[in-house]
Amino acid sequence: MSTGEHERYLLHQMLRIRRFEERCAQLYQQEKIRGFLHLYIGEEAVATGVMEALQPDDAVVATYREHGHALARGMDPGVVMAEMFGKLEGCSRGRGGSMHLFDSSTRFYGGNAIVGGGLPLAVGLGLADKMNHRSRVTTVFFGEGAVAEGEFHEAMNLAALWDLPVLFCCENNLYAMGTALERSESQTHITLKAASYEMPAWEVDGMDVLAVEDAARKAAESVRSGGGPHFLELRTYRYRAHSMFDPELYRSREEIEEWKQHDPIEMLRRRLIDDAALSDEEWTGMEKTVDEEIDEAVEFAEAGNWESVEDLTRFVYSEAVGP
Amino acid sequence: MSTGEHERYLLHQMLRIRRFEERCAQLYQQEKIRGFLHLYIGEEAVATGVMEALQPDDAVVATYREHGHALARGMDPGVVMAEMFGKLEGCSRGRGGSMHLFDSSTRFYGGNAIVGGGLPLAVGLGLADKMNHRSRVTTVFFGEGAVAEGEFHEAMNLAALWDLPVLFCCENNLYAMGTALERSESQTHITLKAASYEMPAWEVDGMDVLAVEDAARKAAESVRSGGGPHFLELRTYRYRAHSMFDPELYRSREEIEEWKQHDPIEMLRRRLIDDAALSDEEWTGMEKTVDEEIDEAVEFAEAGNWESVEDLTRFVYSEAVGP
Amino acid sequence: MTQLMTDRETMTYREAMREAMSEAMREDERVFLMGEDVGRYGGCYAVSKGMLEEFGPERVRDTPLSESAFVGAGIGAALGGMRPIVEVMTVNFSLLALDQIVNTAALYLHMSGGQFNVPLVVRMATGAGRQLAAQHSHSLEGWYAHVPGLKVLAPGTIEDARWMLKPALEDPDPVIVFEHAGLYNMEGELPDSRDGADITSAKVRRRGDDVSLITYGGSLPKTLEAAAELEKDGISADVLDLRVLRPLDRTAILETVVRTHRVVVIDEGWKTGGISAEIAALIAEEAIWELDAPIGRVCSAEVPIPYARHMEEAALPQVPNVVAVARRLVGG
Amino acid sequence: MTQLMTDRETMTYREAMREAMSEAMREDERVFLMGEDVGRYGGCYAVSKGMLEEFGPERVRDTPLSESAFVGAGIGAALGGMRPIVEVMTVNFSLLALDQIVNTAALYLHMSGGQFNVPLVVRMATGAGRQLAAQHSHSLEGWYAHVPGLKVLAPGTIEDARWMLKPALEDPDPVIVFEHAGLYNMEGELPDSRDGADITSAKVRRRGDDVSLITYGGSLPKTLEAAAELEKDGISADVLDLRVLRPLDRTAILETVVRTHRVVVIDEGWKTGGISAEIAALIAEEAIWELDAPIGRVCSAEVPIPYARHMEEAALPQVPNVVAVARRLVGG
Ligand SMILES: Cc1ncc(C[n+]2csc(CCOP(=O)(O)OP(=O)(O)O)c2C)c(N)n1
Ligand SMILES: Cc1ncc(C[n+]2csc(CCOP(=O)(O)OP(=O)(O)O)c2C)c(N)n1
Ligand SMILES: [Mg+2]
Ligand SMILES: [Mg+2]
Repeated sequence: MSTGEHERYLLHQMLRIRRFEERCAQLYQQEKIRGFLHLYIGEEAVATGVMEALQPDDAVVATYREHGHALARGMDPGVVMAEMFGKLEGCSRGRGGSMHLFDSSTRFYGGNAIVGGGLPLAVGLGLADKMNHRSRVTTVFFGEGAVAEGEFHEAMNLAALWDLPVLFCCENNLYAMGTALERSESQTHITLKAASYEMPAWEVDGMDVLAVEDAARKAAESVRSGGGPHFLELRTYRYRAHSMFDPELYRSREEIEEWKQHDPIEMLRRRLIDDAALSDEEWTGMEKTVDEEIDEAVEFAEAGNWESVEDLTRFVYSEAVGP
Repeated sequence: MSTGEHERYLLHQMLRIRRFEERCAQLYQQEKIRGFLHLYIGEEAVATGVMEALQPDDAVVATYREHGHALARGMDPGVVMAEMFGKLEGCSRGRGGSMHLFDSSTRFYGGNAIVGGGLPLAVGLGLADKMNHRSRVTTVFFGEGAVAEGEFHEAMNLAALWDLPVLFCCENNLYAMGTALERSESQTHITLKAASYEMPAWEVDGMDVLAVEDAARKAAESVRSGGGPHFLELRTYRYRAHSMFDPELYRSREEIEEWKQHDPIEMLRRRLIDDAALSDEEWTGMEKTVDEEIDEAVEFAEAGNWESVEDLTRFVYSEAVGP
Repeated sequence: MTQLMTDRETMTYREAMREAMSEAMREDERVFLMGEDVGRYGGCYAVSKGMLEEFGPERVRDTPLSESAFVGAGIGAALGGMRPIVEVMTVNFSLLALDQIVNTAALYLHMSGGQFNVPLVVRMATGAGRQLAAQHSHSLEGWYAHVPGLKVLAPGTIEDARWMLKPALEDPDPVIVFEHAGLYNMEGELPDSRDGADITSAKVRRRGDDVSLITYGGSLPKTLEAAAELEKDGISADVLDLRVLRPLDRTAILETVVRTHRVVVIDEGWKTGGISAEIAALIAEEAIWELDAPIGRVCSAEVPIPYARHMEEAALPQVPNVVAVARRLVGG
Repeated sequence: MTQLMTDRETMTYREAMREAMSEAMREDERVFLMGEDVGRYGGCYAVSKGMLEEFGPERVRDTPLSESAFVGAGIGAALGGMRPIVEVMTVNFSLLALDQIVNTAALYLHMSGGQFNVPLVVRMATGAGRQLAAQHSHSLEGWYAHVPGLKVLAPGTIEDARWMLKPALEDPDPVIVFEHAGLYNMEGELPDSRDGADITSAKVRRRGDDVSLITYGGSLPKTLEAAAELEKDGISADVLDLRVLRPLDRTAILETVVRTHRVVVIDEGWKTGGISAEIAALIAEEAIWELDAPIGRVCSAEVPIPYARHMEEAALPQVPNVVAVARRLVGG
């Protein structure tokens, strides 16, 4: 591998996610995308770094803020975009939208819009793996806001008690909608909570994709080799509003600007340039590739079809297979 | 106060609870008491000691295993017994039974048969006190089994976050029905959990009524004087079955016998005798007083009336008071 | 005297609800609002926007994501002498608080033999129609209306949004208020009918003789539209707004049946076992011989609500469905 | 070959359920049981007694008191290829798991556009009648039956307790099984009708022409008693056991209506907005002209279930109530 190849790959991944979501924001203004749209902009290093640590047959459980995870996990941007357009060609046939991306081929288990709701599910996936002696890792992403939910507590305890192969990834972006961490938790050191379940836990700079990857690899390997559940607190920040309806009364412009100084993409790009591992042409090329990929995704979505209304009541129950 | 007077009083209180419940068990066999009956026998030091630390206008929230708490809080044994008989003269008019003892005059808020269900309620009582700048303490009792419930986690965090005057009393009797603590919690040191909410927490020998009283006084005083919520883990043991339907397959006779060596009543009695603070006559007198009180309670319950079936749909909504 | 918005002739449903809360908080120190993002964020549907500034963070209290605990804390605070308004963002998340609402709030007075009542108001947004997909589109009013011990309100007009909260807060028992999210932007005049506001009666929103359209909440505007459509065909529809889902105003329901002898129930809840079922059952029990046609129900299809707009529209009750069923009953 | 209890002619409902689970676990490695006290304690109603010894603690898995997490873990395990049977001790505690059941299990297939089905069985005891008071006496089957994506079963006979689990486990989607706690001790013969066992149809338990008694679960024995009583008066009752509460067997319901033209629905749930309402509504929509009498409902009174025996009895549907209502309908 040439110097910096892997880093360039990570940069590329993050850039894909960033540009994809910037386009989503535009498309939301154009009313191509509707409903709730939660952007991950600023947090790309987390999903990108963690996914590097996973194997194809590992499982991923995410939240409503999951475009980045879906792309980093290898889902096709066209299929994801089509989902957000509500098209039949979308990963969930347009039934789910932005908050409910699913993909069985990459074991991407959603896309859950109930805060904390994915945690017990991840525990169960881990339980199935353990009962079948499979060395797979189930990785579950959730925000620091979810930590206050009872489901978090119950899921953490169960995973630790039963020693299940689950990697808990807490994306601490400091806010749950408009509620700052210190107004939501009496103890703001989230890793201390993991300790209260006897679960190994590390704080990670979630703006540094290499640090994230490194921590995730170590944690995932430990989980995979029977070390029981692990917990990562990934400290990050969302630049954009919580969703498209948020007046952002709860934080200052300055705070946002300050975090942007640590932008995961810009930081890695500068690092690579400083290390002479990224030329201007390479960067421009990367941007171009990404833009083309996204253009294609949008075209794919645009060209997609609306599901027939006659199919409305399908997928409530499974359909009989075979003759 | 003459030497040992207070200790004799505590002994008397514990004996009342013990004998009351022994009678309940008999009455259950006689089918005078029906439904679920959860005995507190072996755990009397906990309720007795903690109640000593409370003021008349403090509040108490308990579980379905709450006869001891009701009596120690000052509820009339006749009224409690009548409730278990299902009589109109019962504290809850016979609507509640053993699991739902309530008493507004002593601010005894039940009697909750949902494990963990009383915790949020206690938080709310504390919130009302805090918002009204009242220096009252709300004490909530719950088993170690409840610690696994999401409601525990949410309530602990809320109380600590908002700095509410609540005293959390975890009665760790090592089992939740048939589930031993180590099969229910990944981290069996329960006070560590309290720490994860930044809540002061102490382990207390729940078989030693003086130790309980001492810890409860310190904790309650701290809570009352604005020190925020406190947590006590009271280590104790139930001698009897979980309820009257339990075959007790999950623990050994020996374990029970061993705990009985630390019986709270017997230990205090011996201590008082050794200190020459309790004569044989005094003890016999105490037993007699207690037995008489319980006889009276049973008579009161027996003599009580059945509520009229015509009143069935009362108490679903409040009744208009006065014109 | 209460302060009213008098500089404008109209207000939105959202503003009406905000005014109602603010007025209650001005008049009664015991009243406070608590819930996720009611304060700094201004409310997920901006209902409480500006209230933090007026009342401060103690009385407009942001909570962590802990539906069970903060609803339970509302119960406790009510028992402790306060008059809490607990906002659960949406009915979808209220599933996490159901234990407290059903096993504690609803049962408490009864279990204590009448000793402890729980004067609590729980508000929540409900309903679909904004492409929020399956987990954010429930209409579970029917579940709540099934539970003795609760009172369940569904203001469907600006007037009711403005005036129903006060009697709800004065009620000694737990009251659940459903606000259809699609109504918040609805704008209109506010009649100063506060004295007439009750939380016991259904109201006829339009008089008619040919068919009764029984509905509530988010389906009320659609139903009124359908009634206007029907008028064009010469069918005069009686529109009954239930307003109160528990206890139901049986008299009003039976009266409209007697008036028109034909009934369509319109409800955004899933059809099977929803509120619409109870209305139909009540009529089948108590006024069956009054009917000149089978009872019609226009409800959501038996499917989780899909994201795609055309699919969502197809899943929900719409004006043409109401019109078609009403026509069929009148014609048949 | 499966091992069957053959040394006895009769078995209890409890044993039937235990046999069904044990058989499934013997035949399919993917099946396991998890819940509070299913193992060492032997099950709160002793249903799983002895199973720990046969299958070990991995497959008869005691859980902490964490209803939401272990039900959710059941969903995850199902997605991970297992066939979990999750026991929630009683419907009362299932309120703590409703978010997982409704917002995840029921919606998952749909939200994923058909990609992920959830082959999960959740069993729970339901009902009142044993003086357990308000928090331990709910009958919320109607709530579950309201939710698309779930299938809801209510075995009311020993036969169904024995044979319905297998098709439930074979079903690709989440199935909720309600076991009325009052049935566990019921003893009777077990017909070897496993091949006839389905989870789609209602069954006529007794043929009659004068009145249809429609019921399920814990109310079935009472209803059969009532039918026997009515027989003495010369009233011949058709008793329809719904067995499956979602999806309802509409054909069977309409058939019995057509046969007798008079209907009483018997349901231990509270009357307002319960299952009984849906049955009545369905008939009022689809077979109203078949009716020769108003529909009757015999349900629980609108009150939390009281502890005192005489009060509890008065709150629940009883044989004399059923008889009285049926007589009235037939006489009237
Ligand atoms: C149970 C539940 N309660 C409330 C909401 C509304 N809601 C959606 S996202 C959100 C904030 C979650 O914050 P966090 O967990 O920190 O994740 P983030 O959005 O910051 O990524 C809230 C309150 C919800 N979806 N589910
Ligand atoms: C939410 C809920 N789940 C299950 C039960 C059934 N149950 C009643 S008591 C109990 C054990 C509780 O144990 P613990 O909290 O330790 O209290 P203890 O009985 O030991 O005093 C269980 C499982 C219940 N009442 N509530
Ligand atoms: Mg966050
Ligand atoms: Mg215990």
